[in-house]
Amino acid sequence: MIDVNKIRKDFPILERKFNGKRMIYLDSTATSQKPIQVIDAISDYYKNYNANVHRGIYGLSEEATDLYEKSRENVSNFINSKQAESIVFVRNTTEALNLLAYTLGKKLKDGDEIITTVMEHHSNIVPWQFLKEKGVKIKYIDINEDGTLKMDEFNNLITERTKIITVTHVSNVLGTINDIKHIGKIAHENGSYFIVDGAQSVPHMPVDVENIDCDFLAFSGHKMLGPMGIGVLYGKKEILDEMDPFMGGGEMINEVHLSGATWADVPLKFEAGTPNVEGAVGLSAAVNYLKNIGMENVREHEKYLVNYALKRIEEFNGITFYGPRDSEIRGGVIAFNFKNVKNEKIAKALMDEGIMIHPHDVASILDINAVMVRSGHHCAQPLMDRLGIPATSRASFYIYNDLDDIDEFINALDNVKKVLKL
Amino acid sequence: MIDVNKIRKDFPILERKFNGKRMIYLDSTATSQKPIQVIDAISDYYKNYNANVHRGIYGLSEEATDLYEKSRENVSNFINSKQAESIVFVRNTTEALNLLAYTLGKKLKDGDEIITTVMEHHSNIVPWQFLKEKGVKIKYIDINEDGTLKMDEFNNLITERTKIITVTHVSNVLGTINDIKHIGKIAHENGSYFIVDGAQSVPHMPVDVENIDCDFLAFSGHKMLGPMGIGVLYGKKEILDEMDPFMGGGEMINEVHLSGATWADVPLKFEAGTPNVEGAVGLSAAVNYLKNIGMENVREHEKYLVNYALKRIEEFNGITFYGPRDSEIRGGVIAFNFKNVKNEKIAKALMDEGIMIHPHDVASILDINAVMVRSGHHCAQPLMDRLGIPATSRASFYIYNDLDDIDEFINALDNVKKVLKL
Amino acid sequence: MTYDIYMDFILENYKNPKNYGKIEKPNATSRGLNPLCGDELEIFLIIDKNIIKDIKFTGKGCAISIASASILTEMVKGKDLDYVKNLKENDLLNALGIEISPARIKCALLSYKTLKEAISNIKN
Amino acid sequence: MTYDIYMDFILENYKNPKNYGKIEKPNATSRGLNPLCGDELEIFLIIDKNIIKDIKFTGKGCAISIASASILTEMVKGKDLDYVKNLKENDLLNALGIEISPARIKCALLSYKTLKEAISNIKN
Ligand SMILES: Cc1ncc(COP(=O)(O)O)c(C=O)c1O
Ligand SMILES: Cc1ncc(COP(=O)(O)O)c(C=O)c1O
Repeated sequence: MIDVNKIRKDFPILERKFNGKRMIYLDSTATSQKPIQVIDAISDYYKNYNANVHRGIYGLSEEATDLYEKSRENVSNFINSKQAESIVFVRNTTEALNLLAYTLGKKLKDGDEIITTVMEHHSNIVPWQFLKEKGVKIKYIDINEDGTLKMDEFNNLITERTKIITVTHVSNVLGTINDIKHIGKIAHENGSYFIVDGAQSVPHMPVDVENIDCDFLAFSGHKMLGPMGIGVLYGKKEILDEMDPFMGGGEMINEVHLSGATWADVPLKFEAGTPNVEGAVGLSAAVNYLKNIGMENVREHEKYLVNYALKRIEEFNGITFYGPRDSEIRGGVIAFNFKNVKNEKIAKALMDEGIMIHPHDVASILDINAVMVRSGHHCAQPLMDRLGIPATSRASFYIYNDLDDIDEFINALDNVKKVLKL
Repeated sequence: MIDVNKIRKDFPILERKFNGKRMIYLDSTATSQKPIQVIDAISDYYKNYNANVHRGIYGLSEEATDLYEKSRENVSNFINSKQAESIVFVRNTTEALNLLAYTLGKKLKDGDEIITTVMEHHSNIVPWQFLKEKGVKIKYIDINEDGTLKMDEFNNLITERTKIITVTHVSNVLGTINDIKHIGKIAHENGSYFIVDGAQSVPHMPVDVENIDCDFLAFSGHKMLGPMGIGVLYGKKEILDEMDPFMGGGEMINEVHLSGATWADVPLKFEAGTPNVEGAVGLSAAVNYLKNIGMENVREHEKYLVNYALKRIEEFNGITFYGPRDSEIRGGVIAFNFKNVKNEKIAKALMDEGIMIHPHDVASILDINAVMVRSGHHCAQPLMDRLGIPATSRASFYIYNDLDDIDEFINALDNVKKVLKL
Repeated sequence: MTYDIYMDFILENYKNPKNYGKIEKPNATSRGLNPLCGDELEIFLIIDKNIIKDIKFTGKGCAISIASASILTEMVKGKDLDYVKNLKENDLLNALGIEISPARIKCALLSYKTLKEAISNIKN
Repeated sequence: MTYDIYMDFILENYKNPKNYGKIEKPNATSRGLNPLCGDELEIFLIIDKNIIKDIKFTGKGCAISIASASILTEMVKGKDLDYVKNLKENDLLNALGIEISPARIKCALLSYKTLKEAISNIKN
């Protein structure tokens, strides 16, 4: 099992106190905190190795290039990709998905279809909605009451015009772990590209692109202990090879003349401009940290936490959570609302939504206890629409959280009612 | 004047030795080194303030948001932009220019024209060449023998179909400082957008967007002492307001529903996904460092260095440099080649180019003396074509360089001939 | 962050907001939205000879946004339009009597923005 | 980085490359490009009954790429095609006898790549 006390010592920020209280960080789904190993890797890079890469002949630039490409290999191994060339460094999941929407989207025609789901993050909806302008149709798979996908709908909605199926591996609100291997089979039998949004899976469980057999996988460094400003698009090499570039500029060309240009090989074809070497080096340090713990252990730990948290929430009077109860198909994230508070003196204003305390007030009051949760639509408004609520509060867990944190969280929930005098 | 010895102490990497020799870093045009103040700002951010921004209610997220937005204001002031909303954080100059090529480009029609120059970096050529597909024509302003732009050609090439004029402020090869204020007037009289590539000016001289009156200015953090992975697109607010977004996802929306989405206000409209808060904070620390020195002083220092270096090069037997001799219109960058070496035993292979020693060999041999220069086409192949050469070596200067560095550089040039036994 | 923003004055205005409800035939109205959290507010006005004869609001939102709508509508009821036009954001924040953190400022000012919008398009 | 890559053997092959020039009617030829620096190399071959009867190259490039082309063409002249097919990158690097840094490896292997390309499309 994971030794949380040992791990916490690696995260300087967790020593901060708020209102004299130990900080309880329950917002890793938004962004994770960083271990000193990652922070030091960044400093070390700038103190000893910084240079522009690829075109430099001098030794320092070779060292920087080497660090950058070794980071690529490390990330490649981490998701069991067969070639480092499959790893394109981007800024974040959002850029990775936009890259795909722009490049794959360019080839789509009036009447072509994309299938996605109602539980997607805006990053996996809005870029595809851009394509509506040219007549591309977007179909959304609905969810069951327990927050799992209606898997039958894939076969109902898919047609020969379905060129792309793009699905999140883990929902950042419901926590649902989707059966992407199965969805991938449906996609490939139909000859559709299969894209996986791995923003909430790669940081939290073993992810094996060979096993999933996805064509593309997108994820963000900052959600997996790495720095901000670095993310990854994995793509099958033979598909990347055939694709047009996204952005133009330095590094991504073979030759440029006034008359036109030809492209470099993948992955450089997709990495226009000076790359974020620091980010790649930092991400690689994060990968090493996670490998050291073992992704199986990370997953087990979060299962354990989410089980305990759901049990405590169920015991708590008046809280509803969203998504599956079964931790086998649920990641370490719990979106919830206060409902059915036994008090007549409740704000009329929320009654019609069946929510008794607005998530903003929940987050504000939890913060008084140094318990940090997110509140809002979590960039998943279509899912909020589907659930018929304007917003939720959300607690999420990572390797530095333990049962104590959950107890503090539950205590703070009690305080919400006290502060609001309910 | 600048106290280089004091400044150098702030740059840990400069303490490194190569082959027992002090490192002479002459490649700041590719990327600058980082002072400890920037490195520490990054560590400090992760050790104390890291959180996702904008949508967080808890105090830590407010602190991170505050740091991010204060960084935006600081960058805004640095280039004398009237509103912080004019500052869009991107990855680098390349992304800024691609953002413009995609969004402004979308409105262009068959037969519309863009004017740029033969001295541009690939980042200001390739994104515009993408638009040729839809019939957009690109016209290139030529250069004079001294490496200045043929300013008359603007009036010759401009037509009512010219929608965009995009020009580099300072050439990364010739060093030429273009009269962009004048070019801006020509653009605006014609009703064309005026874009300035500030990658090589903002780090090295005072740049005032109000005075230049450009519509857009693009630059990179990593070239101005800041971290990699952060760059800036400045845009006039009223133009940004009217533009379509570039990437879709979190942060950049107002509302998203299955039927479609509406956009957030600028600058968030252009910042899809989790932003690089670390990058913004690091860039802000870099801006503070530069402000402390004073951009007038940075410029004066580089003028002084380039004057001395050109004098030494002129005295040196057999070296040609490219670009203006007058340091008033030249930044701190010198691209050069060995020519006319008085030796019959020279590689036949290069004779026809008039270059006697290949820039790769120059860079390799300088590196033996720990003198780090770049060699190649410097992402400016059209300019290489125009100059009729395959490549150059390039030395460039910044605040941590001094006359000693230039002397070492010249000594190392002497060594090139020795090593090659010429 | 302290408990101060949930002092009794705010909680009362949240739980039993003043002027909560609709006006059937308003001659000024506007709908405000806080997209970050999905808060919605609708304000209805009856204006007669430059005087705000009646004002009501409906909507859903957090304690801060509902309380602020309650307090704001009380402030302006019976006043003339110049009073509203001169009203500054800070006047409302002062009336709330609490210190609002940056993250909650949008909640606190949603009613203010919606009211300003409403009186900018008055029907006769 | 040391001076070693510019040892005499390399310099000689750079300054007076073997097999430098064109062949008028080659039955195999290829043009190689090192886009990072603009180096260009063209290789011309006369192949008869599987034997490389003649080989020449022209081009412009750095000391390493020119020397390597000189050395490589010497290595394969008179050999049969199987020899070339079995030739590994390391065989050429060993023949150069210097330690090549990653940044220069493309220079050192340009001739190798170009030769392999040439013999993959032999005309009769
Ligand atoms: C003039 C100019 N424009 C654009 C760029 C591209 O900058 P980046 O690679 O940071 O996007 C450079 C960098 O070399 C440059 O010198
Ligand atoms: C499922 C999912 N997809 C995509 C994203 C977007 O990630 P980023 O903001 O790093 O681009 C997130 C982040 O919240 C997410 O949870």
